[in-house]
Amino acid sequence: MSEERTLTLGGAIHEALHQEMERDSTVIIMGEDIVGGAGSDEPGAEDSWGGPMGITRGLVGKFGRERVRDTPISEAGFIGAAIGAAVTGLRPVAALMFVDFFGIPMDQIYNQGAKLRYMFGGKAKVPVVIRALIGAGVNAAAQHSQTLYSIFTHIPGLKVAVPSTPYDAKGLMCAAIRDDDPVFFLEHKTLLGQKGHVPEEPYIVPLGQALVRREGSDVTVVAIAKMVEVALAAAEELAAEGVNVEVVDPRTLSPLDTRTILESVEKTGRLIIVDEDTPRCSLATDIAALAADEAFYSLEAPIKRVTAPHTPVPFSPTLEAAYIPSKAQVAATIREVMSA
Amino acid sequence: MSEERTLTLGGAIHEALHQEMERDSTVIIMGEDIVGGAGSDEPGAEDSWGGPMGITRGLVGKFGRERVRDTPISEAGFIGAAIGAAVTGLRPVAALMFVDFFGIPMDQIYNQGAKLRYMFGGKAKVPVVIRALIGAGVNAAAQHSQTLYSIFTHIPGLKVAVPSTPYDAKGLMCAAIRDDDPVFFLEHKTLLGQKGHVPEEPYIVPLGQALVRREGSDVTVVAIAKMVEVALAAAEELAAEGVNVEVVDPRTLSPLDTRTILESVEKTGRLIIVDEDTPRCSLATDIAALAADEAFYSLEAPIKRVTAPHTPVPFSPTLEAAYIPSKAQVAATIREVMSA
Amino acid sequence: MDIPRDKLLEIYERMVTIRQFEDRTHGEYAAGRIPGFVHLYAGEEAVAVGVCAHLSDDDAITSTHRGHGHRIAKGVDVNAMMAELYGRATGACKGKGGSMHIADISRGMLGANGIVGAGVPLACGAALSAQVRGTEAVAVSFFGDGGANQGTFHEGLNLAAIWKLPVLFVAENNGYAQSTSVSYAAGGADIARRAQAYGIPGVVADGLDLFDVYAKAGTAIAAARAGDGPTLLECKTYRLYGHYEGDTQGYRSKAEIDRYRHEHCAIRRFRARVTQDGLLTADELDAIDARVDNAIDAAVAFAANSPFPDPAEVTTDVYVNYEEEIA
Amino acid sequence: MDIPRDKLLEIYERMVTIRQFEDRTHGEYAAGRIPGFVHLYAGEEAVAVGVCAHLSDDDAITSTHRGHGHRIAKGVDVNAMMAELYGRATGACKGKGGSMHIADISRGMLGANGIVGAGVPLACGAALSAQVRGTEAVAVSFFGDGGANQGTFHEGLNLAAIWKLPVLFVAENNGYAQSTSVSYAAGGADIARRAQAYGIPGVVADGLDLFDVYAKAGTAIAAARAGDGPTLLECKTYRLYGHYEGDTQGYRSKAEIDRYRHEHCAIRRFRARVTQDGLLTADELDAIDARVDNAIDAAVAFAANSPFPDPAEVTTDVYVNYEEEIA
Ligand SMILES: Cc1ncc(C[n+]2csc(CCOP(=O)(O)OP(=O)(O)O)c2C)c(N)n1
Ligand SMILES: Cc1ncc(C[n+]2csc(CCOP(=O)(O)OP(=O)(O)O)c2C)c(N)n1
Ligand SMILES: [Mg+2]
Ligand SMILES: [Mg+2]
Repeated sequence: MSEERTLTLGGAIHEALHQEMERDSTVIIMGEDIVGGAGSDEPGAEDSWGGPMGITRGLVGKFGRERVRDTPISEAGFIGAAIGAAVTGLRPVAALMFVDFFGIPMDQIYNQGAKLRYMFGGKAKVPVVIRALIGAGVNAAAQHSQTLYSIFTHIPGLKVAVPSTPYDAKGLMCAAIRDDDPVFFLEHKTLLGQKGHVPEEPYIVPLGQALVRREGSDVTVVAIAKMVEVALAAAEELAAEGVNVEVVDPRTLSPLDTRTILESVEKTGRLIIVDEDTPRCSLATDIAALAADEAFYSLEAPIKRVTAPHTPVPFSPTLEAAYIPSKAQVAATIREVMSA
Repeated sequence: MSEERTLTLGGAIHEALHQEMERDSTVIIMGEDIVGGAGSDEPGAEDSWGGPMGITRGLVGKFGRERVRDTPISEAGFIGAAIGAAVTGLRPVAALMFVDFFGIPMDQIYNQGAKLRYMFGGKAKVPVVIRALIGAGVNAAAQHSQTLYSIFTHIPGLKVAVPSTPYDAKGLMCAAIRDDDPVFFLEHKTLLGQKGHVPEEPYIVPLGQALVRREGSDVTVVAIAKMVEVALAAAEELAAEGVNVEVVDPRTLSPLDTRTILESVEKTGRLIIVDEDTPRCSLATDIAALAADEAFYSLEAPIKRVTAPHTPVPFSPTLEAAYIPSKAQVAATIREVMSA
Repeated sequence: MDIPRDKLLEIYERMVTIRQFEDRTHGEYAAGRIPGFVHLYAGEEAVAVGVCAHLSDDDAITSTHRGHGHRIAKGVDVNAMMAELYGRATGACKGKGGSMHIADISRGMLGANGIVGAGVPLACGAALSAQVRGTEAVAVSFFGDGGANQGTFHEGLNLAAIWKLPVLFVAENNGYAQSTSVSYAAGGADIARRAQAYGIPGVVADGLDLFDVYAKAGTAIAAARAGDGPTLLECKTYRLYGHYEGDTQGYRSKAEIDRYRHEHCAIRRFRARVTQDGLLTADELDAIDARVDNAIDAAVAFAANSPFPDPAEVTTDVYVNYEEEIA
Repeated sequence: MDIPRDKLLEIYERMVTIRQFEDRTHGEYAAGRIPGFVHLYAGEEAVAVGVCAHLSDDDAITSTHRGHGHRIAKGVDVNAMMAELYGRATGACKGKGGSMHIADISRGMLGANGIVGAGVPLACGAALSAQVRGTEAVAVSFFGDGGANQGTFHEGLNLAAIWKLPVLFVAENNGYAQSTSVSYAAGGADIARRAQAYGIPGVVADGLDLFDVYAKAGTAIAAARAGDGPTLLECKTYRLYGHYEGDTQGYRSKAEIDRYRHEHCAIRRFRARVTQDGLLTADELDAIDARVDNAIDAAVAFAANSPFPDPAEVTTDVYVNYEEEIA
């Protein structure tokens, strides 16, 4: 029966937060309007927002305003406070809303949160989760559409999770909250409404384990977040042409499950990375470099990257469609490496 | 005669700032203590600091406090102001002091400065230069020793210059100031005192042109900033063993002169990238991915990266020495790819 | 501060243009013809117009996510604006920016901004530019009550104070940041009082009264032009629509909204005052209403009939110059 | 506020320990035995000690680049501190942090900080933790006059104000940020007045007078513990050494420094007061001087005789757990 239980990806995150807060009283959540209606006397004002996409709605009723905190618009202040709280006994989950806002609290995140443990010789732990929306696809333009996970992956001391299914979203969120290191938890805004099987009981998807979403023998396509479904669709198209595509979903970018990726490339001899982030110094280059070193002798074709262009995200639908890596681009690239 | 004229790298930057300010009255410079002694009545207080490493000392006497501005410790405020000034007719050069502080003004840099032109449909230009010290080697620990250029290279709309010689420092600074786009100008703190030939008259080293620092036929080593001298030293060592190493210095990371790099790899068939930045989603992976795609059929060995480890920069001399890529590591890696 | 007749007419036309532009955008959005995130300025017209009435094209403003009003007040063309909302090639930003990023540098409009608080340092920069270049220009930064809790507010005000920059900081206090009341999010009494921290004047204006905003902004801008440095002007105002188009507004009552839409409406108050005082006639004002109505009709038609940008445009305008083309 | 005798002795010992630690560090640095960047706290002892005298290990503090004094005041072991400055494996952070990053979480010392202003939000977080967990703990954030111009100051104070966090913000106004006078860099009068912006108390203390700091910090900390929220306490003080070791200090006169080293010296003033008031005897104080002298000698010897960390340690302590090992 539990096989049939489905939730949206957003619902899966809500459930993980709910269950972890129930399990552990040191888990708190905070962010701008994650409850909503703060300071209003209007009946029904409370919980009138519920955070980005309403994901946290309902938690205040259960856990109260002490543990479910609306914050002022002060990203450096409240993310820094979440980090300070993490060092002193809480497990805060702080919502940055859009990942594009990272430039405001970045010092707190990367110079403080990510480094305290190392700088203090291992004598601190920083169990904080930072949630943020990523991705293009809703015409939200240059400051509300980026992915940016390449930057967080670059930073030692951070971990980065990018679920592509409701199942993984719940399991990775449980893992992130229980993890003793700072974790960036990135939610692709076009995936939040996607439904999928989610067991009711809490469970863990370990940080650092990729999943082969589709087995194949001819070419490996590593795809991240929203791009997993784009890659799977392209794989279906190619199957009709007799090409057997393997699709690997890293699920976490730091730690990266290099073994699963390398084993796949060793098997197929061909590698394409599909990444919605911009191309320079990105996950796409990271995974390409990995294979060009450690799977070099297995490679039968150039390693190709299908990414966004080196541009900000444009607003207009026609431009945004040209910006986001498409099934057609992925399919064409698969054909290209197959004929190499 | 002018062949013999030498300056330190820091002196070359000073000269470029001086000459550009003389040439163009819209060039201003700003930063914390770039003059020094602000607000003091003490005789001789003025210019008592002169910015990081004293590089800007002397400019206030020539150009006055209007154009040479000490700022409060407010990196988001004054870097944002530099960007706002750049959009409205000035060409500010703002000193961030240590690049490690980027997390404070990052929103102004990447969401504003780097994107205004694009978001406004090409109807703005943002001729701002942001100077910052990079690099380990002086036991300045985790918050004053990073390189971080991989992050700026990742961002569309930014340009990134990383001179490794006094000659390039002057020419790239002149180019950066005259450029109509935002440029990150990164000064490796252990190179500032290095001397080299610098012509007196102003000149340009174009953004986007790599230089082959040493010609060779067996293996290409791409090295950045301080790593250029490490790579050259390793190349000398290998020369004695009969291995002919070509050393390529990109000089700017964005734009990246991909042609020079690819031509070198096509010639040598082997590629190593030496990069002081941390390894994930870095310039090292960026250049490796480039070659694994576009020079794939020339490659005779795995592409290797010699980088800092995925850790913050440690303080203690013994640890910092283990952190920074060394000549020995580079030499060993060259031997490894030569025997591959 | 007496306002000349011509100026009064212009002020009214701008206020009504904003209101009608926003009412129409509301409808177009609901009809699915405008994509993305849209935040409407209706209700706050007296602030943008009362302040910008003192500015010329040489003066710069920075705006917010709720920027349509500032742009119209600064004289940006409504056709280009509506086309931009529609994502068309004829838009103010060729369709690249959308509602949150409309700019017109030629008119000193340095852009709406999707990042709360980000315009404050940029405005300081425009003021710095004027100061260094020795022009008479000033800069104005508009931001919300929520924006006043950002670090950039603090840093910008301090910088402007110590450098005596010719800048006016306008806090548009509409009571809410998204669903959060200013009473919850901001410590202290009025936002204007935060000016004292930097030793600069802090002034509160009734942001629903054009005449009050006009007078107080005028004094502050004149001081800035005279080299006397910055002012923080807090305008108490109200937004008539939700935070963004789609907001269900459970955090405030319909009665409250209605009160502002009717009794406290800035446009009604302006009309009442100018007609009572015999400054303008109802007929004159009605004629403006009709003209604006036509102009907005035309803007919508212009937008709807404009082509979408060519997909190849995605890679242009990233840099002024870049040796390699962008992949 | 009367201070018990035992407490007075402890206070004196901590002040002298700071002074001697710094004097000795100055010499060790000059002799080339300490690498990296070092900022000395000598002169400001009354601030750290006067505040931390009210704290237990359950209370948290955040510190600055100039953090040796805060650490000693919070009871961190001087051997481990000196070994850390020396970069040795026995250091408080195993040699990984150095002067700018010494911490001792077990004593509530959440670290020095190389980033100006960064400790303010972290302290708010420690206070939030105490509030949520329902303990009686408070947090204290120390920062400089320069740090008060950072956005984090504004955001942290506002957050603490609206949440009534049990936190004390201590602005150590030593007149300079590097070479820049506070009179140039900070708009407004006293930094303490910035508290009004958030509706919290702002208090000025004579940072060279232990008793004044002790009394005012005591009141503020008691209020925080009682749930009455945060206070901003500005302590006017002075640093006796340069900004960093190596600073040539052209921005201030030798006469000014000498005045503070002699007439206004916080330690001399303390001695004079306690002996005049008959609270402690000169002999008792001299005995402490001698004991501290030995302790610092021992710390230097401990540091100098400790091994450097094994280079393999470079890749440990990045994560609590990470499936793949770090290359
Ligand atoms: C840095 C940043 N944080 C959060 C947001 C999301 N956001 C957009 S508008 C808004 C509320 C702004 O409130 P206020 O400043 O009062 O302006 P108003 O919407 O009331 O005009 C928020 C939180 C954002 N765009 N940027
Ligand atoms: C974010 C940041 N900006 C600049 C610096 C460089 N810096 C280190 S200490 C300092 C001056 C700090 O002055 P203040 O806050 O008054 O503290 P003090 O040194 O006087 O104790 C500066 C500018 C830094 N470390 N971090
Ligand atoms: Mg508001
Ligand atoms: Mg100071």
